[in-house]
Amino acid sequence: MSEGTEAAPVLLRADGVGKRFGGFVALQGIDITLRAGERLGLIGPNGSGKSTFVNCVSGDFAQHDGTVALAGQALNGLKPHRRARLGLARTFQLPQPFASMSVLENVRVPLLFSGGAAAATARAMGCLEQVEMAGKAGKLPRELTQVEQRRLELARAIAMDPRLLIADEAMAGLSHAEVDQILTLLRRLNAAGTAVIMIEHIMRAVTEFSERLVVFVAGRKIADGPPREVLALPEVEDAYLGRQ
Amino acid sequence: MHSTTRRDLGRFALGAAVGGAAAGAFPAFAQSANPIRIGFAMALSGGLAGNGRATLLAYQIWAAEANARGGVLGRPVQLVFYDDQTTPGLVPGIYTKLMDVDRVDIVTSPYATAMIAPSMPVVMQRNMCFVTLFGAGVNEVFKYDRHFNMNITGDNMKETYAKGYFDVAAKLPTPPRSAAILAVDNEFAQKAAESARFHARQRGLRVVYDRSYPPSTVDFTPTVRAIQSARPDVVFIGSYPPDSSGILRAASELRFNPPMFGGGMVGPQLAAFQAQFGPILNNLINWDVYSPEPTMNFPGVADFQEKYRTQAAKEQTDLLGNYIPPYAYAQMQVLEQSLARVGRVDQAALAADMHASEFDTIVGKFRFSASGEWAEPRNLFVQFQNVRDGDLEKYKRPGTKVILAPENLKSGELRAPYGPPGA
Amino acid sequence: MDPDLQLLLNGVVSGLLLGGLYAFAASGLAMSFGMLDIVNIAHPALMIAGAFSVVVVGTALGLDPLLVAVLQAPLFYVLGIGIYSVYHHFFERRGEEALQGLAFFFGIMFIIEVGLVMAFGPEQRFLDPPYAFVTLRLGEIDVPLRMLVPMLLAAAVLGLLLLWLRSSFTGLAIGAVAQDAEALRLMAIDPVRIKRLAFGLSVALAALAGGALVVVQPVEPTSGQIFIGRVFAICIMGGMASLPGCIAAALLFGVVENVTATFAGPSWSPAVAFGWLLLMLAVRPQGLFGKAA
Amino acid sequence: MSTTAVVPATLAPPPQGAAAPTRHLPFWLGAAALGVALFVALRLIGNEYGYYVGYFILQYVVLSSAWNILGGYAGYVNFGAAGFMATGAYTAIVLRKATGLDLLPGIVAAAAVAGLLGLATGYLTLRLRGVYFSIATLCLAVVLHTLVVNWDYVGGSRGAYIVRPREVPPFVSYGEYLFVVMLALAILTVGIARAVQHSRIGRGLQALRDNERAAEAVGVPTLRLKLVAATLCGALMGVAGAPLPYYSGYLNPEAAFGLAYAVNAIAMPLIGGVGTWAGPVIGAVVLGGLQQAATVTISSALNLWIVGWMLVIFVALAPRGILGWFQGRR
Repeated sequence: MSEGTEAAPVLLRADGVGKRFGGFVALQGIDITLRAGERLGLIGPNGSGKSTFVNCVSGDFAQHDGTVALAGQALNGLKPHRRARLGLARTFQLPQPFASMSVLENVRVPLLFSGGAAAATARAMGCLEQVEMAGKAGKLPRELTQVEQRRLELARAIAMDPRLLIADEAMAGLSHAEVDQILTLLRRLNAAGTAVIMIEHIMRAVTEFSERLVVFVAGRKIADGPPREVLALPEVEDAYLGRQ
Repeated sequence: MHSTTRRDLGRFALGAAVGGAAAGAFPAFAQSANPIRIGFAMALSGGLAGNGRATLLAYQIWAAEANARGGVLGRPVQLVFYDDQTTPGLVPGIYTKLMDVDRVDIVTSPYATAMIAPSMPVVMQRNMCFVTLFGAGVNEVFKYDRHFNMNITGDNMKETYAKGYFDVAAKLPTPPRSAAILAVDNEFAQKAAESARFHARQRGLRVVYDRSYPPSTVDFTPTVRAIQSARPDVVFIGSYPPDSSGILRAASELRFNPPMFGGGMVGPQLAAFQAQFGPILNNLINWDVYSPEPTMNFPGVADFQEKYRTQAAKEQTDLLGNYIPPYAYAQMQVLEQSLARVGRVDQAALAADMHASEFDTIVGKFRFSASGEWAEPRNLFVQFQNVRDGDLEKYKRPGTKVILAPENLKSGELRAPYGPPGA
Repeated sequence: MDPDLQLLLNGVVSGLLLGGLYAFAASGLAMSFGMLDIVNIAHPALMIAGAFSVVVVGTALGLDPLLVAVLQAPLFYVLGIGIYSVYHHFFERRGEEALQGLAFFFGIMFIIEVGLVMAFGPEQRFLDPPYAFVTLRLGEIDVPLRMLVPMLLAAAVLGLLLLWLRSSFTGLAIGAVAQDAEALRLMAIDPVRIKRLAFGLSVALAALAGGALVVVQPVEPTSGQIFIGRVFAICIMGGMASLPGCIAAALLFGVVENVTATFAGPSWSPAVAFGWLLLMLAVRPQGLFGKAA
Repeated sequence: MSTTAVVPATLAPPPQGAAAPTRHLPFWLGAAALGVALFVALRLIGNEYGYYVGYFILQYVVLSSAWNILGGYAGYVNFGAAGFMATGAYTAIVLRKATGLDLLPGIVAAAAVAGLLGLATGYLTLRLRGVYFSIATLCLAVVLHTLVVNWDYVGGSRGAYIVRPREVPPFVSYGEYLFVVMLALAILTVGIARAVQHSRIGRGLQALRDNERAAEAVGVPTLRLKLVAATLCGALMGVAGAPLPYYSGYLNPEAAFGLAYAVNAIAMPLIGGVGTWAGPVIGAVVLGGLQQAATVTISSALNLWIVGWMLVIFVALAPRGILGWFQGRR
């Protein structure tokens, strides 16, 4: 798939993104460019600013330094739901389903608010089929297993017909086989044209999946390139893999 | 627990469906032939319940006496009443029920203006003769010609209410030149303050402080200090029980001793208040409706109070019964006397009789004016004298709440300034 | 002295004393609402329940109200533990604290208020210790012992509480439970046990504040309604989880109320105080002393 | 009598299936038929008391349905129901005093003013955690109370009188007229609440109640939905209050801002079952009927005590309210 990406237009452009909490600098001077359909892995130790970056992009933090643009449109100042409708979907570290709604209803919500409310039920079923959850449509989220909850999150993201999906540790706590299932789903989604940013601690998954790897350490980007090259960099090994 | 609730629920729903079953006072009489049923709502819980319960006790004493005498018009008397919870929203419903479901012969009012007003439209709709208790100018708006109000304030509260207070002020050793007015935000106190303003202006007193306060006020120290710093000669306060105590406390703590202090405070009339404050009340000059002074020893009032006091503790009401109870009893006497003259339950005839006749009750003789208020207002201003402690016995005898105004009931001399002797 | 200045000075002093009472009343709430995230709107009602119990016991035994308040505090601690256990069992555990839990405390508030009316009648109750009628005079400033003595108790109790929260292991754990219950679990501390203890303390504080209230003024079953808006306002202004912030906000609230009452007239003081809160919620929701998010 | 008549009827509409299309016409026809049936039944009974009991309960149907739109659907607890209701009541009084316009225009104006108030409060606080909104509404009631008390034009603390006509032509009495007005308002309010619940807005509110952040992330405009709900909730609460001065002929701040309204607005939906339109209706009929019955039977503070216990027991043991019993576990 890499042959298409060279020519693909820029989808996400982050310029000098930074975020401070009081006096603490969580994130500083992040520049990242992502092309349409690209698969980017974002890694870094705990507290390196990965989730902070995601929250700046998704709009969960209303104020931050720098600019973020999706397909040429500036996102700064837009609320998360506006960004969502522009084609930016995300999943959460801990699955965040709508607890009082059935699985099907969960997936109908984004459809109802993305313009075409017509035939929302049928389209929601379609999304559930894509993540192989159609059989669980009538269940409540609390009746699902963990991997099923992850799938539900993905189905809800798929329902938004996103141009970019940010998967924030979508595989944490899953078994080897389950990780593979989720990876398959993500690849399928990517094949359909959605760019994916994967934030992950499971190195196997992230190196297997990504075309490109970005490394954060202490709120700064220290590397950006093909996975094998990036992982070979001494500073990455040093900082991230914790060489004594 | 759960099933109990459901069962209760069913029982109450049944209660609503049966409806007619009254929470009457004297079940014994409910069986007897054709009683005269007197219906009313009364504040037995909520903010006005203190006076509401005392009123009910007075009614019950009257009903027991009337029945012992063989009833009214030869028929036993039965009281049919519901608790209005001091919630005006419940009042119209209760009165409709009294008149349309319970089909009482006579309706009387709940206690005080805020509860009386919502009962008026319903009562007027059915053209019932309506004797109310301690309303304040309710009929100024409704202009209902079958409305009669048992309250000494009379027709023109603005011009008459505070007159006595300022008459007394005129007798101060040094003629007063300035006045301060403080009143709680409620209808009675505001009318009282309006009257005080009127009289202060008429007598050329400069009003140096004139403000209202909300009923939720916690600390009165800053307010009383602001009054103190304005240096008024005469202080007129319109307040309700919780605030009255806060104001008196603050005045005592700040050693605020103006020549005259008091006015239209509600609270110092009540036994619990007198027990708590004891000597702090000394030289307070306050509006009142009754004091056991020789000038007010109307026939029957002593007997009534004796009966009342034997039952008050058990009923958890005011121990002395010096405030509302005699008037509540007299309210029933008005009905009794009018019924006796008319000879039948005829609302129009009763109203006509009440307009025409003079009544002789345990609170004295009086007539009603065209609008149904007392034709001659009788606002008392009493001064607390010789109070050394919180013991209540002295309030049963003359000499503690000395009447200074009006002139015809006067029973003692003014002492000034306000505050404990020697302060 | 200039009379206006004197008024202002006295307004400030009486406001500080009043604020001390508010701080006492609000500090328990700062624990339950601020630190534990339990929206206990029955807090003022519990305070009044404490006040009534002080009046009844104090009158029967002829004891000083503040002494009774201190003696009975353990009982209210136990009551608080009971309430929290019910709350935890039915609401917190189920994750239904937001709506149902709020309604639960609303119901508790109502049950206490009406229960007091049924038990004691609607009228006000009082129990005046002898010093309630003494006023100190410091220059131009009056300090009634009726206000001062309860404030001293408040200062002592809140001081001890603050010290305990900052130095003891359990106290630190209470502070931590607000931040991160997970971290506690890692430290092998049961957050539920900590919350139960802290909630018990908050109810004991409510009852102590009730004892102070008895000295300040007579109480009625519905007196809590006067405080409910104020204590929540103070808690929010103080930045929720901060006890010193809560105390500072309470003192400020008392001063604003009394200075307004002195100069603009008492009828505007609640509107000024609560309008201030509304404004605050709009522009600085983290509170006067809270950290910016 | 009316209390027993209403209960089974409100249960009549079948519970909606999860994704079944919402049918509006049968509801409106059914509601209208129920309304007419109630009216005819009371007319036949011919007892004025029935109208007052009916009015009492129906005002709570309006109030608790309105509360439920924000509180039940979206999970934002409004403690200031009495404040909004009083806003409606005083708007009707002002309109009457200023222009002489009667009850019906008063209701429209009340909806507008209280709706704006809801919008403003929501705008100030709905960006924050839910509990801030709750406390803001608590304070709002205090501020409004103070304003009314200090506002002489509406009588301040002395209260305002409205001398109502003895009857309004086609109706046998003013009580019947008020009842019919309130009945229409109740049907309208329940209909609106139901339409909201089944609309996209209702689904969005439910989503943000469950998880506000996730709702935003999937494109739900949470703030806008909350503002719509707060406006609607305020407006309908104002509507519930507008006839109050006509009902009692006199209104003072104490009565308008009565605690009972705030308590019942919360207790009724919770006891009936939050989150669905039928819950508050059931809660209002049961609890309102119970209170009215207790007023004329037990007739003491015990009456209110029962409400408190019912609330506590229900939220603890039946968190989904009475409605939860009938729907079973889902």
